[in-house]
Amino acid sequence: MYSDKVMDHFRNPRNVGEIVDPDGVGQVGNPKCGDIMKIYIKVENDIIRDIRFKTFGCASAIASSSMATEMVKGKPLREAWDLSNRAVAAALDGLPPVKMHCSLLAEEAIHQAINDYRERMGLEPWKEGPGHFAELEEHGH
Amino acid sequence: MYSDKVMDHFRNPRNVGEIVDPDGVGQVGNPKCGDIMKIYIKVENDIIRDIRFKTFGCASAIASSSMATEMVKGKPLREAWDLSNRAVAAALDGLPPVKMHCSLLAEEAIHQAINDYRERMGLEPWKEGPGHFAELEEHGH
Amino acid sequence: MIGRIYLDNAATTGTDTEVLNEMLPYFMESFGNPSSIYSFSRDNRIALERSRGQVARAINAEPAEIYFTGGGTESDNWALKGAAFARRGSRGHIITTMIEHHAILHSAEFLAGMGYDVTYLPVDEEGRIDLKELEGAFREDTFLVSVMFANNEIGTIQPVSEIGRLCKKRNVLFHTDAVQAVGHIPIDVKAMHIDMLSLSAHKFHGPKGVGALFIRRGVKIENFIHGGGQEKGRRASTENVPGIVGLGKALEISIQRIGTESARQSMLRDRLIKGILETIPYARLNGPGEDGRLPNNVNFSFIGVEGETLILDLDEAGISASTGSACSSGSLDPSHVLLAIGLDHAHSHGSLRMTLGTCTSENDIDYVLDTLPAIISRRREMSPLWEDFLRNEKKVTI
Amino acid sequence: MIGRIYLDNAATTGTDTEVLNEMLPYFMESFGNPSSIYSFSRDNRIALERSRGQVARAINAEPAEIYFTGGGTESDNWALKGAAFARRGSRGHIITTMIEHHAILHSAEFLAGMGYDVTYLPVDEEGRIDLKELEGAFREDTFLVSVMFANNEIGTIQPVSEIGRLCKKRNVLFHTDAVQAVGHIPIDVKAMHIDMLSLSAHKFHGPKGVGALFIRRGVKIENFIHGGGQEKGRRASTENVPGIVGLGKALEISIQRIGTESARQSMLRDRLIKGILETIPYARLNGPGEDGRLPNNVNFSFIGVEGETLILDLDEAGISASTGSACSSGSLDPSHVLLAIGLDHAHSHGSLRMTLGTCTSENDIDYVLDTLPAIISRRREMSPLWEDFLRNEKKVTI
Ligand SMILES: Cc1ncc(COP(=O)(O)O)c(C=O)c1O
Ligand SMILES: Cc1ncc(COP(=O)(O)O)c(C=O)c1O
Repeated sequence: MYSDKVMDHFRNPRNVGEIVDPDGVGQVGNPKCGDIMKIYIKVENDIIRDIRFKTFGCASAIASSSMATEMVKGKPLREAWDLSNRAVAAALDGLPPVKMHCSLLAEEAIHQAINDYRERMGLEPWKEGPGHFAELEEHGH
Repeated sequence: MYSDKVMDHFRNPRNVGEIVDPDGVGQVGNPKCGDIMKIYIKVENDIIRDIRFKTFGCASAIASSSMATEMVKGKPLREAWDLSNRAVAAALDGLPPVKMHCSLLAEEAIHQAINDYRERMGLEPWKEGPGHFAELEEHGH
Repeated sequence: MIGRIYLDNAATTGTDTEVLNEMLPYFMESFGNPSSIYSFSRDNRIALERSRGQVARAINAEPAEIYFTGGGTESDNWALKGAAFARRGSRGHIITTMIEHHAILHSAEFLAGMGYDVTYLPVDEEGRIDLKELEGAFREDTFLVSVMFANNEIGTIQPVSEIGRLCKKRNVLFHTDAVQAVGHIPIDVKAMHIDMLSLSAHKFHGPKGVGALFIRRGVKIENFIHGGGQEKGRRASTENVPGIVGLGKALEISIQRIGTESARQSMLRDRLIKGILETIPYARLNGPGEDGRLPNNVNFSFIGVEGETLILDLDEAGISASTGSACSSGSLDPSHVLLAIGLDHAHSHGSLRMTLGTCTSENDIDYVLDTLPAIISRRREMSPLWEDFLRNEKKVTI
Repeated sequence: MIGRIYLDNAATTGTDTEVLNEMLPYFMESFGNPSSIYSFSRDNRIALERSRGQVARAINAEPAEIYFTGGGTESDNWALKGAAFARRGSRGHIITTMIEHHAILHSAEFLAGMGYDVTYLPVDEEGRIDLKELEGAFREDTFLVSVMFANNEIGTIQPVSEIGRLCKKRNVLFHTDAVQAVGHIPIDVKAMHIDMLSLSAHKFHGPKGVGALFIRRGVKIENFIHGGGQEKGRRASTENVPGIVGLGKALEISIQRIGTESARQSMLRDRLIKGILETIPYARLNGPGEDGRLPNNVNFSFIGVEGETLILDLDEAGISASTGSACSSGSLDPSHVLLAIGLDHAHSHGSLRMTLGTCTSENDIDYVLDTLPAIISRRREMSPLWEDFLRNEKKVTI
């Protein structure tokens, strides 16, 4: 059912825990769907220096959280924002179709944490969807 | 499915064949039902001296013919007339429910042969059902 | 007589040793529920999918298009009722034939009782439908055509590709009951434009009580057995893993030897047919001659002899054969198939079906040819029907 | 860890050696079609009837009232749809419960889609229906009540005799899905006024893919699988002789040991329940306490831990268990049974079902009690839901 990568990240999740004094926090999901994901980030120079998560949910939710945090750790915020759920799933060697929403949860939680950070910084939150690319482009040039 | 008695009478039917110069002949059934039974009798002093049959039909039709002819051979006509299909089936140690009609065929063929004989003799044919008992009673007293 | 000669392979076959050996581990060692997520059930899930692949390859389908069922009858019921009930409120029209297996006929009757219209196509004297008749039978509201691939009594193979083409042109679902064909003659659901196909494991040396329905991707039919989410939510019930494994393996083996076996059995079939025609007067071959007939099917009527007596006499001689279809042998009705090809009742009641298999040898055929004529003539001698028949024949020939 | 500890006996069981040995001759030696009339099939017919007798004795029915099917799901489908379709034109009303197996629920939904009315009775916090509610639910046109004998998730045993009495008084058919009960707790269809009863062989160490429906003599329901004349014309398809033989034998064995096994398993069950309640904080037992619960069923919710993670962690520790019902484990929905007994979603998603069997030992239970607490606390530590729960608990308890 699950790939070895999923099972590895489920059994030994990386970056589990909390950050006592985080720069940003994101929480998505609810008990009704059976998944809740909470992500803490520590940011320095627009770079994610540390990241921790807590997840209630199935194996793929936990593995997606673990993999996603690995993938954005040490990355600039805008790169982290661009991490797609498909990339997370691919890095896990795939997820069963019914479980794809779990990887989406990780993407959303990271977005929330980043925007929570931006808001604390007094910055305009980035927008979901293709809209945010425009702004990223601006930054890029 | 079939009792040993049925199989014995099916495999080695008694009284098979024709009588060249019969005193009575009865034929019942038709190809549509899948059973045809033809019975020849030779009568002396109201007693069935000889009886032969030919039967097209399933194992129970053949076995019923064989058993019925055995049971009426040497018997007075009125006793032969009274042979019921249940008695034939019982003598065969029973027939499957769907095959009970085969024993009825034997009863009917014997009745026809007897009435054929009576008509040739210029006698009133006996009637099916309880009606004929009345006449038998008369004879008896 | 050398052992028992089993000539009823169309009724059922024994499970191959190799097939049974594949099944055995799934009864006691690897018995987990395939829907369970723990590792103990992993082997079972893999075994299920392997079998699905084996079935798919055998008929040129995709694995995802194969749904396992409890047998050929269930597959037939599902195809008809599933297509009918998928229409919800609106009824509609089904085309089938007069010579289908009872699994189709009685499902169709059930639907007719619910307000669906059913057309039963007639067949010619060899048991084949007329494509023109089929074309003429289509209506605005025809949603399903169900024509069997090959007939279980007389072995007639239908023009399946042509039927498929006609249905495709009209956008009407085409189901075929291929229970007698799968594993015996080549089938290609893609090339033949088949939308649904029924098969049953015990007809090709797999176990009883397991079958499959091929449902082309995109074809929407209502579920038949409602319940849990097995078979991608389309056929509920804990999967019969040993049975499904046996089905796949048996079909794989059958397909491997399909060329040699169908040639070998056709040869034996023709030898048996020729031998009977030569030695038994007034033997009537039912179904087509050499062409368009299942390689393993021989069916004769012997006027004047009733079918059951034949079976029992052959049984005493060590030969297992059948009359009409196995499941109707308890009934008094003559075969609906033989009536449909135009036989009178006398001939319909006197049919003998011998269906060859992988174990049938030339010796077996010779033994039958040595044994059968005496049985026929003995029973004919005590048959008033034979007497009448001969009398009429003489009248006619004078 | 000593081998694998299998605690998912409600999902399926392995086939007993003794049972498999009884089945084996019917695959290869005695493989004839039981409907065939030649002597080769005689053993098969006898074997079928022997099994029918074994099943009948197990539930105090007559052999002629037992019809073999392809499993518990088919039996459930047949009972509901057969009773519904027997009414022909007129629809009508069915009463069932909110905690039935999907085989019943989805069949009922299918019928609802066809215009039948269905009432789903609620249950109390232990999963039992209220007889008063049942009485109040009857309508003029109620023709069927279907209430499961014992629940597959939480083990609740329903007041079957009382339900039977109520139905009898009103002349309404009473069907019970006894798939989890047969072979585990005593059943008497006569004393309990049961009209139809579903059972499935693989739940009591018989093979998968075979079951039975008890239909009281005189009860007229429409056929479900239409076709040949098998099972006295009521359930078509070539009989799965090895499977049916296995069903009968497995049930005979289960009934022989039902007293000792149910006592032994109840004892282990209570030990497991007690141990969990003592060692794991905020463990919630789902279903009734000791009384009115299947001897082999244990079901807990651990707030803060999702079910699938539990199953996989236990799997790594060598324990096979389940969450919700096996067949819905691929789905994302929380158990409808747990919601029906009033659990919130957080608890419903965190259930663990352990179902004991004849092979379960005291050592197994102790091993689970040694293993489970650490798994729960590790997963809770990484759960934001647990964090929230504790925070609220503290607020509440302050
Ligand atoms: C043509 C055909 N269709 C359907 C069936 C039914 O298959 P099963 O008996 O496996 O349900 C059979 C055989 O009995 C058959 O020959
Ligand atoms: C209560 C109940 N009913 C019906 C079924 C269905 O039985 P089967 O999977 O054998 O079709 C099950 C088990 O899956 C069950 O537990």
